Amino acid sequence: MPPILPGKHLWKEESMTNKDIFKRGLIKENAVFVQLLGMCPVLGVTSTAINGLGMGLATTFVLIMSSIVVSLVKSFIPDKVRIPAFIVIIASFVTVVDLVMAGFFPGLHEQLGLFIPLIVVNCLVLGRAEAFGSKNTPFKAVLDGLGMGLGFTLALVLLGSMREILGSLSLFGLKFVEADGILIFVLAPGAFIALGFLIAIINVLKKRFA
Amino acid sequence: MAKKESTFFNMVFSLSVITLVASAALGYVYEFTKEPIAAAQLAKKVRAISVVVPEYNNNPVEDMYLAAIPGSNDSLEIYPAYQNGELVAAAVRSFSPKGYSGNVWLMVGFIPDGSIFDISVLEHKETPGLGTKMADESFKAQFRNKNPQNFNLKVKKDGGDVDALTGATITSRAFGDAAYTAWKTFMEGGKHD
Amino acid sequence: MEYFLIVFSAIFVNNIVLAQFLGICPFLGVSGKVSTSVGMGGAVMFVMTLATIVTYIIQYYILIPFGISYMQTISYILVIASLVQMVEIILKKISPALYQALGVFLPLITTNCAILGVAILVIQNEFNLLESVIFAVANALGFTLAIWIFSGIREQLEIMDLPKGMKGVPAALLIAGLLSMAFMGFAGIV
Amino acid sequence: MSSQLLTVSPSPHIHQQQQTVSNLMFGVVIALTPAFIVSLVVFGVGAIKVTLAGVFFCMLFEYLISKYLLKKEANLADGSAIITGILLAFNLPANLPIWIIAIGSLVAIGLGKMAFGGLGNNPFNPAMVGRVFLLISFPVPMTSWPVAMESQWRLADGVTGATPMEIFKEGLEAGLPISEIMGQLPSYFTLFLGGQGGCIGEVSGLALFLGFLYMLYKKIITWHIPVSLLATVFALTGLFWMINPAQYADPVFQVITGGLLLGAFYMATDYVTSPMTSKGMLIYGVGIGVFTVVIRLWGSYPEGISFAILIMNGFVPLINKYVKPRRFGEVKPA
Amino acid sequence: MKETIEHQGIVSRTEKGRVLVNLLNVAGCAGCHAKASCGVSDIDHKVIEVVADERDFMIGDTVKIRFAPSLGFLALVLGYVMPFFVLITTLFITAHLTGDELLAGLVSLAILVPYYLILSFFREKLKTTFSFSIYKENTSKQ
Amino acid sequence: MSEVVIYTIISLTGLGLIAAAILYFVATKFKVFEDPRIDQVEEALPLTNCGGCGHPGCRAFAEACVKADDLSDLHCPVGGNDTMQKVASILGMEVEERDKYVAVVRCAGSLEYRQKTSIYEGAPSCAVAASLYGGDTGCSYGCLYLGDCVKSCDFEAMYLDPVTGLPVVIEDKCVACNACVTSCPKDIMELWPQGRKNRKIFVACINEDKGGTAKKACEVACTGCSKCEKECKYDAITIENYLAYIDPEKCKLCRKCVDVCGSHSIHEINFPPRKLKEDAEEAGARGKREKRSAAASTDTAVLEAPPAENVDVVEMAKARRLKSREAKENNENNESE
Amino acid sequence: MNAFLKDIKTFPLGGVHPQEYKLSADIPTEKLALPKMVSIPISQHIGVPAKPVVNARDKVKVGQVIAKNEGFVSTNIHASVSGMVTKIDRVLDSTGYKRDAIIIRVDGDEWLPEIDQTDEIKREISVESDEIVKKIAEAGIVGLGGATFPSHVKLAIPKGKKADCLIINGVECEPYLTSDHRIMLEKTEEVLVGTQILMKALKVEQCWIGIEINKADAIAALKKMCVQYPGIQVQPLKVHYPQGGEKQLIKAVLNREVPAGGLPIDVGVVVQNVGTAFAVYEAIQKNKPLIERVVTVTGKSVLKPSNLWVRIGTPVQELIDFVGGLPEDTGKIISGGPMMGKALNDTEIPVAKGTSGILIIPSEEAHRKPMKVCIRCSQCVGVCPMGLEPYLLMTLTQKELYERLEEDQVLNCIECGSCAYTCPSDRPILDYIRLGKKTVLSIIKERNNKK
Ligand SMILES: Cc1cc2nc3c(=O)[nH]c(=O)nc-3n(C[C@H](O)[C@H](O)[C@H](O)COP(=O)(O)O)c2cc1C
Ligand SMILES: Cc1cc2nc3c(=O)[nH]c(=O)nc-3n(C[C@H](O)[C@H](O)[C@H](O)COP(=O)(O)O)c2cc1C
Ligand SMILES: Cc1cc2nc3c(=O)[nH]c(=O)nc-3n(C[C@H](O)[C@H](O)[C@H](O)COP(=O)(O)O)c2cc1C
Ligand SMILES: Cc1cc2nc3c(=O)[nH]c(=O)nc-3n(C[C@H](O)[C@H](O)[C@H](O)CO)c2cc1C
Ligand code: SF4
Ligand code: SF4
Ligand code: SF4
Ligand code: SF4
Ligand code: FES
Repeated sequence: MPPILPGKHLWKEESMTNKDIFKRGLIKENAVFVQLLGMCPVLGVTSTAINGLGMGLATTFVLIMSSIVVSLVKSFIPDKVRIPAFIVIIASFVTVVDLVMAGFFPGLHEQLGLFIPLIVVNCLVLGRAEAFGSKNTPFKAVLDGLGMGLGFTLALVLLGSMREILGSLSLFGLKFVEADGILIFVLAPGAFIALGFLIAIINVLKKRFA
Repeated sequence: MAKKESTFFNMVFSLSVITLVASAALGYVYEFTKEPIAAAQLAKKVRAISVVVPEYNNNPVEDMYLAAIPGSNDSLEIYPAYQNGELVAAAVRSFSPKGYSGNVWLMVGFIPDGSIFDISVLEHKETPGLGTKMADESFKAQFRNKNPQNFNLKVKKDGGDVDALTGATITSRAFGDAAYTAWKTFMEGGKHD
Repeated sequence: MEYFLIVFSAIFVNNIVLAQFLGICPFLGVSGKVSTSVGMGGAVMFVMTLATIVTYIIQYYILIPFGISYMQTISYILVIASLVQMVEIILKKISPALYQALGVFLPLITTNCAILGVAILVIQNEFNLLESVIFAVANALGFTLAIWIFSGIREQLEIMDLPKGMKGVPAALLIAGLLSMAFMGFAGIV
Repeated sequence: MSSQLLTVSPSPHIHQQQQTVSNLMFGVVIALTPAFIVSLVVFGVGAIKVTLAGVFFCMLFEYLISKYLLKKEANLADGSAIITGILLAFNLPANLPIWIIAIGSLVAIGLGKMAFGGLGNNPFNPAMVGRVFLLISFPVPMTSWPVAMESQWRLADGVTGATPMEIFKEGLEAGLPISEIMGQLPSYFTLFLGGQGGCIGEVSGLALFLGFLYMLYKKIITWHIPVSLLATVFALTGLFWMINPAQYADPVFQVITGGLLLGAFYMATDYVTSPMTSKGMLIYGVGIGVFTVVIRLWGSYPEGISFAILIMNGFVPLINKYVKPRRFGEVKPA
Repeated sequence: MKETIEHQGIVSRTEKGRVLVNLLNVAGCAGCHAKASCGVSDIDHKVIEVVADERDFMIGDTVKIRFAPSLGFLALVLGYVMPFFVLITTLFITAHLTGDELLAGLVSLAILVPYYLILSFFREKLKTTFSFSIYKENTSKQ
Repeated sequence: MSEVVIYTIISLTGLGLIAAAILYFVATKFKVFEDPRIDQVEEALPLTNCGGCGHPGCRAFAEACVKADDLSDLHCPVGGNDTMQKVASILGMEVEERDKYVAVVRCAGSLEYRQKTSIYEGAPSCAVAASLYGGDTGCSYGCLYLGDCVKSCDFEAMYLDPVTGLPVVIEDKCVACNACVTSCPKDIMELWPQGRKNRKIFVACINEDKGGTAKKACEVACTGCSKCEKECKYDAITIENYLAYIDPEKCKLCRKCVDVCGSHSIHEINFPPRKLKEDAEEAGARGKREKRSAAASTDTAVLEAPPAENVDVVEMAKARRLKSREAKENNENNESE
Repeated sequence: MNAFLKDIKTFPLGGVHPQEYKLSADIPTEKLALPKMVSIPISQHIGVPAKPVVNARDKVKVGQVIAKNEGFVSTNIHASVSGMVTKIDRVLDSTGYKRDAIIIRVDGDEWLPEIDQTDEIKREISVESDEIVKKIAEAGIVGLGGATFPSHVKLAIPKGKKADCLIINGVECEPYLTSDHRIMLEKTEEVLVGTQILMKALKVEQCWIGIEINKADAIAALKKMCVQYPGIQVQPLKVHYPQGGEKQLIKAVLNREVPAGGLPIDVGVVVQNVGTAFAVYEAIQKNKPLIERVVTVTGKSVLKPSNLWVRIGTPVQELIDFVGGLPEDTGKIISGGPMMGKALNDTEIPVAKGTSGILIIPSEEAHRKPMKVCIRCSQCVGVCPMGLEPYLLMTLTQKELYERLEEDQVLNCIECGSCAYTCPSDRPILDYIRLGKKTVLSIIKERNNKK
C-alpha cells in the first residue's frame, strides 16, 4: 500500500487570494477527506446529521476564534513558548464551547459527550493555528479557519447524513419511512465502513475530474 | 511588529499574560454559564418529572427525598408532587443494571395507591433502533394506570405481563425491572406522607 | 472480578479504537508495520498510565476541592503535553543512545485523543485510583490489540492487489469497520 | 522439424490435473448438498427460496461489481461467488425476506470481497461478513426462525420457533433448571439428524459431517482447523459444565447445536481467510473455539461462531507472519 | 527473524569515529500527514549518532541506518515498559499499604526518579548496546 | 471577582508556567535545526518519489539540494528545468539548463519483421523470459514484447502496441525517470536527449550478431554494414560488434543516415512526414541518389515546420508504423525485382 | 522382492507424486550412430567456461582435450568424436542463448590410444586417493544428475569438514527418465567399482545407494552385487518427487538434515549420481574422459522410446530421428525431465554433459493453463520439500520486495517445481521464484562486494 497519508504539499502556502484561502479548506484540502485530520470525532459523533453539524460548528468556532487570537498575539509570543500559549488559547475556547453548549444546548451537549473536550487535541485546530494563524493577519486567519471549519463541518454532515439515512431512514431527525434502517450504520462499524466508502468515492471522483 | 526574542523574561511574561487573560475570561464565561447550566439541568429534571405525574404546584425538586431500595444499600430519588399541599403523585428516579449495555434510567410516576401514572426514559446506552424503542409511546402505553400489585412487570417470555419490544427483550426486561424497583422503593422505602 | 470486568470490557467489548473511536489518528497512521505497532502499544501503556495518575490527582486534589472542575480540559491537556515531553527529555538526558534507538523505532507519543480521552473517561466513570490505572492499562492493551491486528492485515494487503480507489485510507477504514463488526460479538458480555 | 512452433516455458512442464479452482469450489458445493437436502425437508420452500436468492444475488453482484466498478472480467465460473451465496444463505433463517438477502449478498460480495480486489484478496470471510452485517443490522428478522418441520410449504409465515441454543439461553434467563430445559429439547440424536430449528444450513450435524468427510476424502481441506476448533469448544464447554452443570450445557450439546459444525467445516476452512501452515491452522482453530465459547456462554448473541471466525480472520495475517512452515534445514547440524 | 529496521538519512556531520546522520523518515509521525500541523510533537527530524569510520562518509551522503527490531524492543522495554511496571507496582503496593490515593499516586510518580537515575548509571553500557549500522545507499534503484 | 475566578487564574497560570518551563526545555534541548529551505525546496518538487534523480525520494533530493554547494550534479528529471529553476531561486543559486531526456525504444523488430521461432508460455514477464532463453524470435537481443518496461513506468508514459508488439513511449508523459531502462532485461530502453523540436535519430536495434545472422532473425536488424557511418559528416556514428550507434551529442539531425540504411534500422522521431510523393517514389524503388536529394530538400522544410510538441504522439506512432510497413513492402518489391 | 519393501524410506516434508510414465524403462541402451557434425559447447558445467585450446582446422581424436578448465570451478572439455574442427562459433545451446562452441566435422572414429575401449570390467583400484581426484578433473567429469557441478570440486573436501558417508543417487524421481535406471541395470558392477573409487577418494567407509522402488529390478541387481563390495548398501525409497534432490535424499536415507544454506558436506555426506559413478569408473579404470552419456529419448507420442549412448555435442535432431522422427503433434521438446528440464526452442541444440533425457510432449499437454489469482489454498506450502511459502515468494518477487524475499529464505528453493505443479490456480510460481532468487543473489553479491 502506498503511504496512507497524502503528501505534505497540501500545506503549501503560496500567495493566495482571500477567496482561495477560504475555498481550499472546503474541498481541495478538506480536513477529513483529504488530510484525514481529527478522525476521532468524525467517526464518533456522526450517527446523525444533526450531531455532525453540531460538532462541526463547535469545532469551527474554536478554529476561528483561536486562529484570530493566535494571529493577533503572534508577535507578542516568543517562539519557544508558542506551543503552550497556543494550547492555552485553544483549550480556553474549547472550554467556552463546552460550557456554552452545556448551558444552552444541553441535548446536543449530551450527545457529543466526550468529543467536545477532545476538540483540544484535534490536530486540525492546533495545526491551523500553528501553520496559518501564526503567520497571517487575523482577517486571513478567519477566512482560513472558516474554510477549514466549514469543510470539516461539511464532511461531518455528509457522513452523518449518510449514516442517518442508511441507518435509521431519516435525515436531520425527520423520518421519511416508518421502518427500521440498516442498524449497523448507526453503530461503530458503520462509521468506519461509511467513511471508508465515502473516501473511496471521493478519491475516484477526484481522479475523474482531475 | 518584530517577533519577540525568546528571552526568559519575555517568555514568562507573555505566557503569564496569556494564561491570565485566558483564565479570567474562562472564569467569566463560567460564571456566566453557571446559571444556564444549572437551569438546564434543573429543567431537564423538572421536565422529566412533569411528564410522569399529574398536575402539581409545588417544587418537587426541592421536596426530593431519598428512599432506600428495599434489600439493597442503594437509594433512589423520589420527587413528591403536591397539588395544593395534597400528594397527588411521586416521581421516582429509578434504574436497572440489566440493560443491553449499561444502566437504564427511568423516571416513574406513581399515584399514591402505587399505580403507575407514566414513565419516561432518562438515560441509557441501548442500541439505537432497538432498545431505544422503549421510549416509544406504543411500548410505554401498556404501563399506564397499571398497578404492579397485579400487573407483573416481567416480560411475557419470563412469565410476566409485559409485551416485550421485538428484538429487544433485554431492554424490555431492564425497563420492567427499573419500574419494579421504583415501585418497591416507592411503596416500601421509607418516608412518604 | 471487578478488575477483570474492567479489563475485558476495555479490551474487547468497548475497545478504545474500534468502539470508542479514540486514537484513530495513530491507529491509521502508525499501523503500517507490525513491529512498530506493537512497540507503539508498549509506549502508549506507559504514557497512558502516567497521564491517568497525574490527571486523577489533579482532578480530585485540585480541581474538585477548589470547585473548578470545569477547568478539566485545559488543565489536563497542559499537564499531559508537558509530562509526555518531559519523559522524553529525561530519557534523552539519561541515555542519548537509548533515546535514539527509541526514536528510530517509534514515533513520538504525544497527546492524542486516546490519552486525553481515557483521562476524562476515568473521571466520568467515577473510578478510584486503582481502577483508573487498570482502566488505562486495559485501554492501552485494547489499543495495542487493535493496532496489532490491523497492522498485520495491512502488511498483508501491501502485497495484494487492491482496487485502485480503495488503496490506502479507504481500505484501512473498511478493515477497521469489519474488525469493529467482529468485535461486536462481545457485546453484552460486560 | 515439425511444422508447428515449439512451445517454450520454464519448468515444470507438467501439472496435476485433479484440482483446479473450480473443481475445489464445486467440491465444496457437493459437500454442502446433504445439508441442503435436510434443510429442504425441515424448512421446505423457504430453504430453496433463500438459497437460490443468496446464490443469485451473490453472482449478480460479483458480476456487476467486477464489470462496472473494477472494470475487469467477471469470473463467475470459479464458483467462489456460488459458495459465498450458498454459505450466506445457509446462515440465514428460511423465512428471511428476499430484500434482506439481497443486502446481505451485496455486503458479502461488495464489502467482504470485491472491495479488497476479489477472490484471494479478502481478509475476512465474505459470507460471514454478510451474515454478521445482517445480524447486527436486522436483529429481529435474523433471529426469528420458522418452526422446524412445520411450515415447509408455506412461503409467508408468522409463527417463529427458536433454536436449541435460544431455548437454552431463555430457559436459563427464566431460571428454569437445566433438566427442565433439556426436556423441552429433542434428543441429541434428533438434533444431530436434523430436528433443530435455526439457520438453513445448520440443522443437521450429520449431513454437515458427511460433507466434511467428503471434502477430507477429496483433499479439499485438511483436518486441522475443524478438529482443533471443535476440540477446543468441546474441552472448554466441558470444563465449565463440570464446574457448574446447573449453569452451563454439556459439551455434546454445545458441539452439535447451532452453527458450530457449519462454521467449523465450511467457513473456518475458507482458504483465503485461514492461515497457510498446518501449525497456523491449529492456532486459528483453537482461537475460534475460544472466542466462540466466550461469546456463547457470556455474550448476548445466541451464537458465537460467526464473530469468532471474523475475529480470527483478523489474526490470520499475524499468524502467517509469525508461524512459518517448518523450514527444511532450520535445525542446526548436530 | 532476520527482519531489520531501516531508515534513510543524510550525513550531516562527521567527526572522528562518529558520523551524525539526519534521519529522513522517522517512523510514523514523519509519514503522518498532520506532521506539519501537529505542533505538539515538535520533533520532526532526528539526528542519530553512529560509530563509524568518518572517512567513509561525506556530508550529504545518503545513507541507510539499520538496526535490529530486537534492539528497538529492548529500548522500548527500558524506556517505557520497565518504568511502567515500576510505576504500577509501586502504585498498587502503596495503595494497599496506605490506602491513601494521593500518597500512592505521588509516590508512584516519584519512583520514576530513582528508576531513571539507575538507568543513567548504565548510560555507557547502553551506548554500546544501542549501536546502529550504517550503509551507504547506492544511488540506483534496487 | 468570585472565588472561582481567582482559583481559576491561580491554577491556570501556575499550570501554564510549569508547562511553559517544560516545553521551553523541550524546545531548547531537542529541536534539531532544520533548514526551512528543505521544506520549500521539497514543495517545489513534483513529489512523485520516483527516484529518477538518483535519490531515494523527493525529500532526500531536497535535502541534497539544500546541502549542495552548487546544483550542477543535481537534477530532477520529472520536474525538469522549470523545477530546477525554482529550486535554484529558493536557494539563491544558479542552475544550468539541462536537456530533457526521454526514453526511446531501441528495437524496431516488430512482430511482422521477426519470425516467431517458438511460442513462449511462461510467466508474462520479460525478466522471466530472458532468464529462460533468448526469446521467441530468432533475435536474442530484441524486445520480448512482454512489457516489463510498461509495467515499471509510474507515469503511464508507455504502452505496448498491439500491432507491432513493441513498447511505445508517449514522449509528453515521459519524465526520464529511468525506471524502464533498469527494468528491461534486454537493455533496449535508453534515455535520449529530447533534441531540437523533440527530434531524435537513433539506431533502433541492438543486435550484435553478424550481419547475416541478424538479418535472418529480423528484417530491420542493423547489420553493421557501416554505410551510415560513412554517410555521417559529423562522426556521430560508430560501429562496434556489427552494430551502429549514433551519439546523440554529435548528431545534427540531418537524417542522411536514415536514408542510406538498407535495413531501415535508423529511426527518426518527430520529423514531419516526408511528402507523399516522395514516398511514392520510394515505393517505386528509384535510385538512391534521387531520394537522397529529395530528403535533403525536406531538411530545410523541417526547420520551418510547426513545433512538434503539439503533434499527437499516438498518431505519430501510428504514422511511423505505417511508414515502416510501407518500407517493408518496398523491401519485398525490391527482392522480387 | 518383498524382502526390501520392508525398509522403505522417504523424506518427510512436502513432495508430490506425478505420474511416472517410465516408458523406456525396459528398453536396453543402444549406441547412437556417430553424427556428421558435433558442436561441443565450452560451457557444459556450472562455473567458468572452459577455454578452447584448439583452432579451426585442427584435427582432433576422440578423448583429446579441446578446451581447458579455467579456474577452480571449471572443467575440461574433450573431443567426443574424431575429425576436424571447422570453427569455434556461437551456437544455440540448451540455455536458450547462443554461446561459444567448438564445432567438429566427424571423420572416422579414431580414439586416443591410451583409452581402453573394451567392455571388460576392471575391478582393482590401483590409483591413490589424491590421484583419483586429479584424474577425475582431467577427465572433465561433472555431476550427471543434472546440476553439472564439476565432480572434482565436490570431491575436494574443504578444510575443517569431513565426509563420513557417500550416497549414490539412483533415485531418478523425474517422470519419463530412465537413463540412470538403465545404467544401474546394465553397468551394475561398473557403477559399484566407480562407487568404490569415489569412496576411496573421499576416504569414507560407508555408502548408500538410494533407489526408488519403481526400479525394483535395479534394486535387486545392485543388492545382489553389492555384497561383494564392502561398505556399499542399497536403500530402497518410496516413489516421491523430489527425492533425487540431494538434501531430500540425505534426509530420506540417513535422516540427516542439511542446514539451510549449507551443503551436504556440512552433515558429512557427498552425493553423486549413478551416471557420475559410472563415468568415474571409466575415467579411472579405462582412462576414458566424459565424452558420451546415456540419454533417454521418450514421450507419449514417440514411436520408439529409447535409451541411447550419445556422444556429447550430437544435435538433438539425430536422437529424435533415431526414435522415429518428431511426431506430428509435438508441442514441446524438453531437455531433461518434465519437472526440472529445460524446454528447447530448436532441435539443432547439441547434447551436453547434463542432458539426461529428451522428452517430447504432444501439443495438447504442452500448454499451460492461464494463470488465475492465488486463492491461498496453501497447497504449495504443503508440497514444498524445503518448507517454504511459494505463494508468498512469488508475490514478493512480483512486488519487488527483495528484502522480504531474502528473509523468507527464497535462496533455499531447490527449484523442484512441486509448487507450480500443484497450484490449482495454475500460477507460474516457480518462474517468479527463480527470478526472485536470481535478483536476491545478485543483491547479496553486490552487498558483499561493498564490504
Ligand atoms: C423485572 C421484574 C419484574 C417484576 N415484576 C413483579 C410484579 O409486577 N409483581 C410482583 O409481585 N413481583 C414482581 N417481580 C418480583 C418477582 O416476580 C418475585 O416476586 C420476586 O423476585 C420475589 O422476591 P422479593 O421478595 O424480593 O419480591 C418482578 C421481578 C422482576 C425482576
Ligand atoms: C447490535 C445489536 C444491538 C442490540 N441491542 C439490543 C438492545 O439495545 N436491547 C435489547 O433488548 N436487545 C438488543 N439486541 C438484541 C439481543 O442481542 C437479543 O437478540 C434480543 O434481546 C433477543 O430478544 P428477542 O427475544 O426479543 O428476540 C441487540 C442485538 C444486536 C445484534
Ligand atoms: C529437485 C531435484 C531433483 C533431482 N533429482 C535427481 C535425480 O533424480 N537423480 C539424480 O541423480 N540427481 C538428482 N538431482 C540432483 C541432485 O540433487 C544432486 O545434484 C546429484 O545427485 C549429485 O550428483 P552428481 O553431482 O553426480 O550429479 C536432483 C536435484 C534436484 C534439485
Ligand atoms: C473449503 C472452502 C471453504 C469456503 N468457505 C467459504 C466461506 O466460508 N465463505 C465464503 O464467502 N466463501 C467461501 N469459500 C469460497 C471462496 O474461498 C471465497 O469466496 C473467497 O473468500 C473469496 O475471496 C470457500 C471455498 C472453499 C474451497
Ligand atoms: S523493451 Fe525490454 S522490457 Fe520492454 S517489452 Fe521489450 S524486452 Fe520487455
Ligand atoms: S517511459 Fe521510462 S523513463 Fe519515461 S517515465 Fe516511463 S519509465 Fe520513466
Ligand atoms: S518453492 Fe522451490 S523448493 Fe519449494 S516447491 Fe517450489 S520449487 Fe520446490
Ligand atoms: S497453490 Fe497456488 S493458489 Fe494455492 S496458495 Fe499456492 S499459489 Fe496460491
Ligand atoms: S482525532 Fe483522535 S487521534 Fe487524532
